[in-house]
Amino acid sequence: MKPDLSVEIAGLKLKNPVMTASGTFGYGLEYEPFFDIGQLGAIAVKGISLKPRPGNAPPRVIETPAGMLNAIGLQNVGVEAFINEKLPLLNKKGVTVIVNFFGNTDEEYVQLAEKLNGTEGIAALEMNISCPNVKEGGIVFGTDPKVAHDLTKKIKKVTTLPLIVKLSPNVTSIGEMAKSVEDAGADALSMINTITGMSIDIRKRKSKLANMTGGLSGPAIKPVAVRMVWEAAKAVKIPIIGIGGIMSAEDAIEFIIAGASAIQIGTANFINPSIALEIIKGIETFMLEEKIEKISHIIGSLSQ
Amino acid sequence: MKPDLSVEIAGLKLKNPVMTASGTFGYGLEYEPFFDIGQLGAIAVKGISLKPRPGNAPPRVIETPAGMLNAIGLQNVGVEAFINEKLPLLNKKGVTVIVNFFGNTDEEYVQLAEKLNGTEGIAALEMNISCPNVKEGGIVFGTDPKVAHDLTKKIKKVTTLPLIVKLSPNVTSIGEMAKSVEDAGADALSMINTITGMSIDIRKRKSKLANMTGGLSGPAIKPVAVRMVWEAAKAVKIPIIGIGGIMSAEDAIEFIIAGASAIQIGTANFINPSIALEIIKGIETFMLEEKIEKISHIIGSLSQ
Amino acid sequence: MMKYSNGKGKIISNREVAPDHYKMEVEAPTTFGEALPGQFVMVKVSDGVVPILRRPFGIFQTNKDRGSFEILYRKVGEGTRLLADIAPGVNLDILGPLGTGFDLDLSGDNPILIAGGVGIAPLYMLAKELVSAGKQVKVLFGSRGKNDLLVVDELKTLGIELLIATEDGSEGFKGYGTGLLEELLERGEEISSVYACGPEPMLEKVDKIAISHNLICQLSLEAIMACGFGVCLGCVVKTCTKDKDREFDYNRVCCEGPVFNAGEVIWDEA
Amino acid sequence: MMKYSNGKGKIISNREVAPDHYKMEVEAPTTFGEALPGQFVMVKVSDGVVPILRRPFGIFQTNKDRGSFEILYRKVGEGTRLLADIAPGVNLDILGPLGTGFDLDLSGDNPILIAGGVGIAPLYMLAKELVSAGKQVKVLFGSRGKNDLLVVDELKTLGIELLIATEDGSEGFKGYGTGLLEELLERGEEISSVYACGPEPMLEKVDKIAISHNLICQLSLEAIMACGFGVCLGCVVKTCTKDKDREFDYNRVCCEGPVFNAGEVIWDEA
Ligand SMILES: Cc1cc2nc3c(=O)[nH]c(=O)nc-3n(C[C@H](O)[C@H](O)[C@H](O)COP(=O)(O)OP(=O)(O)OC[C@H]3O[C@@H](n4cnc5c(N)ncnc54)[C@H](O)[C@@H]3O)c2cc1C
Ligand SMILES: Cc1cc2nc3c(=O)[nH]c(=O)nc-3n(C[C@H](O)[C@H](O)[C@H](O)COP(=O)(O)OP(=O)(O)OC[C@H]3O[C@@H](n4cnc5c(N)ncnc54)[C@H](O)[C@@H]3O)c2cc1C
Ligand SMILES: Cc1cc2nc3c(=O)[nH]c(=O)nc-3n(C[C@H](O)[C@H](O)[C@H](O)COP(=O)(O)O)c2cc1C
Ligand SMILES: Cc1cc2nc3c(=O)[nH]c(=O)nc-3n(C[C@H](O)[C@H](O)[C@H](O)COP(=O)(O)O)c2cc1C
Ligand code: FES
Ligand code: FES
Repeated sequence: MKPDLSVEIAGLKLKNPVMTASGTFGYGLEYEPFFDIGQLGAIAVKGISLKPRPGNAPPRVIETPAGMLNAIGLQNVGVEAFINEKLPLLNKKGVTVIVNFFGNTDEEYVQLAEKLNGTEGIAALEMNISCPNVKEGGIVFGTDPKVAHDLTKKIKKVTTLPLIVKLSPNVTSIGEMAKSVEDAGADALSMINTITGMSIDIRKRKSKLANMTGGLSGPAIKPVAVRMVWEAAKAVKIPIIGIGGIMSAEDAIEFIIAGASAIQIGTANFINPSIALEIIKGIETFMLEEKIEKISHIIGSLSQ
Repeated sequence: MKPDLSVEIAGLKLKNPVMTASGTFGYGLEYEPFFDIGQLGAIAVKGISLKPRPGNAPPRVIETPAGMLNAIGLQNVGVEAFINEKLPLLNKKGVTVIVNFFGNTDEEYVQLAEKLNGTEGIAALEMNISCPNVKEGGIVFGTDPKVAHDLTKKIKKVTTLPLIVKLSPNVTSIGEMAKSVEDAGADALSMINTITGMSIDIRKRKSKLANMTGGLSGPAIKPVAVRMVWEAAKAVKIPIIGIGGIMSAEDAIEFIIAGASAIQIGTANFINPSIALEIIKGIETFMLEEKIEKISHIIGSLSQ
Repeated sequence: MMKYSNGKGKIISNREVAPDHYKMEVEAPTTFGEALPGQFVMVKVSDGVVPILRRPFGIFQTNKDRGSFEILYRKVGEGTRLLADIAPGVNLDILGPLGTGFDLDLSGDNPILIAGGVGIAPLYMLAKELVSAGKQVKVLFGSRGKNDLLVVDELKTLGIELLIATEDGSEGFKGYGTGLLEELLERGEEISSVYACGPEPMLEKVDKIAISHNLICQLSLEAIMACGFGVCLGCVVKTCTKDKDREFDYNRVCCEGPVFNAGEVIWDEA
Repeated sequence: MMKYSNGKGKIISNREVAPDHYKMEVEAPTTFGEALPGQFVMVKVSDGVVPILRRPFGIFQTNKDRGSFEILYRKVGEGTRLLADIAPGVNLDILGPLGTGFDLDLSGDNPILIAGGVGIAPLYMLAKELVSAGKQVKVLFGSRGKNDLLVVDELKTLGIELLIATEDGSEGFKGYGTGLLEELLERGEEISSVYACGPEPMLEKVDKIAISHNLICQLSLEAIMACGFGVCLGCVVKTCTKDKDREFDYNRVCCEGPVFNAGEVIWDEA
């Protein structure tokens, strides 16, 4: 009997819990040479802003032990080009598209959400709140529960699409953050975004990234991500999408057991472009071995 | 010409900036078979509490990619046994002893500080604030700037020893934490303590640690630690001791360039018990190569 | 105390001796000559940071003439997989010998050594020394099936009595090694002491048997270890305490162990 | 577009050809037959997660008859150190061929190829194809000293004209390869195009020379890459833009490059 991998997130029925994470899967099409991206549960596209953004000066990436730092600076084609040039192609492939978006002010977020809400072919929105709020001295939206709450509320007002809020791990209490956006009406959470880090060239006495700091991703952060998913799952009732250092089906299952209803693969897509497909198959194999009929049966099944 | 490795931290003159981190160097004597521990800048002993503590149930440690999780639960012999049995032996070796201590209430911290203050042979105190405050529902002292501030102030009142406050990385703003304990009179900061993480046995659906979560240490956290030292160094004037994933002289120098006046080696001591000595020599070699006369010249020398 | 050393040892040989089981001989730093049966070494299996921690292995035997020692290990995960791939000639980071060994003085004239799988590793060395000391040694070796038996020839040449138990009955007694032990006890055989090494459920069973039959008995335990020399406090096991203020102690498997006396360990249901 | 593949390739050989320089031949997945000079591959140098990212290497040549391709690489850090240690027979994860290649149609009859150190790697393949196309090819090869020269014999057998510049003057022209280029220009030699690969300062210099002499010129750049196929946006370089609203574009070295035309790149003082 074929195991049932389907899951439901915020009213969205997915054929399996495996998604690809924003910023690591381009606009999806780049992966066509490797596998049929229609087999994925969903894809979260590269973060979209109102206007195209050039991003940060290079160097933008550097390796660290079992991880990497990136300071891409959210380079993207802007919402117009995305809707006109990218989305139709994705829709033609039958992919479930989650649009990751961000702004630097509440207004930008709202305008984007409105714009996307009026667009065909989008399954859900994923709101990236790990961005500096230029009106508040650059403090990141996602590090203040109140700010994140208010923003979420505003977005919920202007969109009927399922709203996934993507949490920043750079906070004291992830449970409190999770709760505050749940209370504001978020339909689901995705977590974690990258952890801020830095790496220095000791001979040049310069940061290895032009932007000084960058976001740490990859296996190095997995234990932190699993812990945060577990803490958030205890704090909220809405579904969680687990992210952080997933390199294998085993890693994916760890997140599911910790409380995630689905997962996203990030950095691993760079290293093995067909990893997402392998992970779907790996989860299936695991379910057969462990006699799990439905993947949803083991969500949050960690014994206390 | 021999490079000058000496540094000064909170009035303490150290022959070099290399210390060993609390909980990873026992009470120092365990390393005698490997090298003369008197060659170290200083050692921070295993965290001491008022009464002996049994610690957590096993399993207590588990490996993660480029790191490890521990949930020792602060097992220690208690302050009496430390003063009577361990300290005299360390003093005989001529080691600069930094006593790491912690409590579960303000009163426990204060009593310990008083007790240690009245003891000969202690060079400085290192206050671990990554502990649950039992009177405040178990919220960790070191995650609330106000709580940390007040605690620091109380301790400063009862001791004349230099007070190093060891910061938890599990906070939204490390700069704010650093500033708040500086304002309370801390003489130095040491950072970072471990990042909370979790690892799951997916077949047993159990945490690999009996305590559910543990503290992540090792190279995996180095980029986060370097970033936090850099942020704290921008926020405060008191010296900083850099900790987190240091495995080599190059890693140590990264922290110094980021703003640390000295560094502590943690997890690496387990893997190579003579690493601290090798790092001292490696720093010397680097200084010769780069024509740096005094290590203090490059503290915080990162170009912006 | 503190006779261990941290150094490089060149691999002399490293080969598969049974499916997924390897024997490795390493040139020994000086201190290894005096290693006791039951002591172990911490081995760095990779130059990098994955896996980051050393791995503990019991000393299978020391070869004083060649200045070397051997380990016998089973490939179970990433670390042992890497170890199995290392070619002779490579210098390995070795720390040891560590831990308490078995206490040979307790043996009496008719010691029984009971091994589960690769738990035979430290018991081989123990058997060898007990034989040299003129004891009448019996080794009970439990394994899954006859293909999983280890170092049988070496054991036989020691001149000990070897009794085999296999779970599938493909050789010797069908069942666990502990079943064999119980049979010997029922038969009223002369047993002056029991030394055991193997998986935890086996050790717990041996412990119970020893206590109920009032046997002198030592058990060699395993635990996940970060350091191996007593500083991380990661490897503790719950043990009975002599202190009236406490219900139990946490003792370090790497220092107070890996060898514990029967009755010392508090087995937790986990 | 999208002719690349992700697969395993068995290492046929991997040997040191000059101090710290290695040449590796790998059985090629099918798509490699059509690789262009200047294209590159992403290689996974370890099975584990350290180093985590693949490493980019230019294609030195393809051997259609043997179904293989070669890379020429310099040991500079952890990844290349690991790569140098991998034995023939091992299956390597290979992704490619990636990026734009050099545009051979621009060459004219008297192309000049200028290489700095291991930058010769993609230029060797280019030289070979230009020679087959009947061009009069000159290769200017700059290196630190004569011991650092690479693949000189292979170059000579191509039937090209090889001019050498060494910084220490131990062979050929004393100075940089770009100095040699300037000399040729002063002498008024026929140059229909310039193709360059080497360290950034060299490329910047070639770029300036090409612009000031109005030469057709292509440069192959390097950048730290996370993916190599256009999705991470990690490898960008500042380039001139045609868009009036912007001062510059960030173009991906892995997709829009690694080969850029002279005048395209905006060199930042860093
Ligand atoms: C004192 C002592 C002596 C030992 N002697 C031997 C010996 O002679 N021969 C031998 O084959 N093995 C011995 N072991 C066990 C051996 O250390 C582990 O099998 C090894 O560390 C596993 O490493 P790995 O990376 O291959 O497995 P991992 O990938 O780390 O883990 C695979 C499995 O093994 C378990 N494991 C990991 N580390 C340990 C550990 N330290 N102890 C017990 N289980 C562990 C894990 O929980 C997991 O289930 C001994 C252990 C100890 C503590
Ligand atoms: C398109 C392209 C083609 C290349 N072709 C070749 C080739 O044919 N032969 C060859 O020897 N090398 C080539 N390189 C460079 C090669 O990729 C790097 O030398 C290699 O990745 C270094 O890996 P490492 O782990 O040994 O060094 P690391 O330890 O990662 O770094 C050592 C030093 O190399 C620098 N470095 C690291 N990665 C890169 C990179 N991707 N590009 C440039 N510098 C880097 C680092 O900043 C550091 O200074 C090419 C690079 C690119 C982008
Ligand atoms: C190069 C890169 C670019 C990223 N860009 C975005 C982005 O645009 N929006 C976003 O929400 N997250 C972005 N992320 C974060 C990832 O989606 C993911 O949350 C993070 O990398 C952790 O997962 P991982 O460890 O599997 O990579 C980016 C990550 C990387 C490595
Ligand atoms: C096993 C273990 C025990 C520790 N015990 C203590 C402790 O008692 N007090 C304390 O302040 N920090 C303790 N730490 C934290 C370390 O001192 C250090 O801050 C942390 O491990 C990060 O450094 P590293 O990555 O070099 O290990 C412990 C760390 C480990 C791994
Ligand atoms: S392994 Fe560290 S104390 Fe035993
Ligand atoms: S390396 Fe990822 S976009 Fe170029």
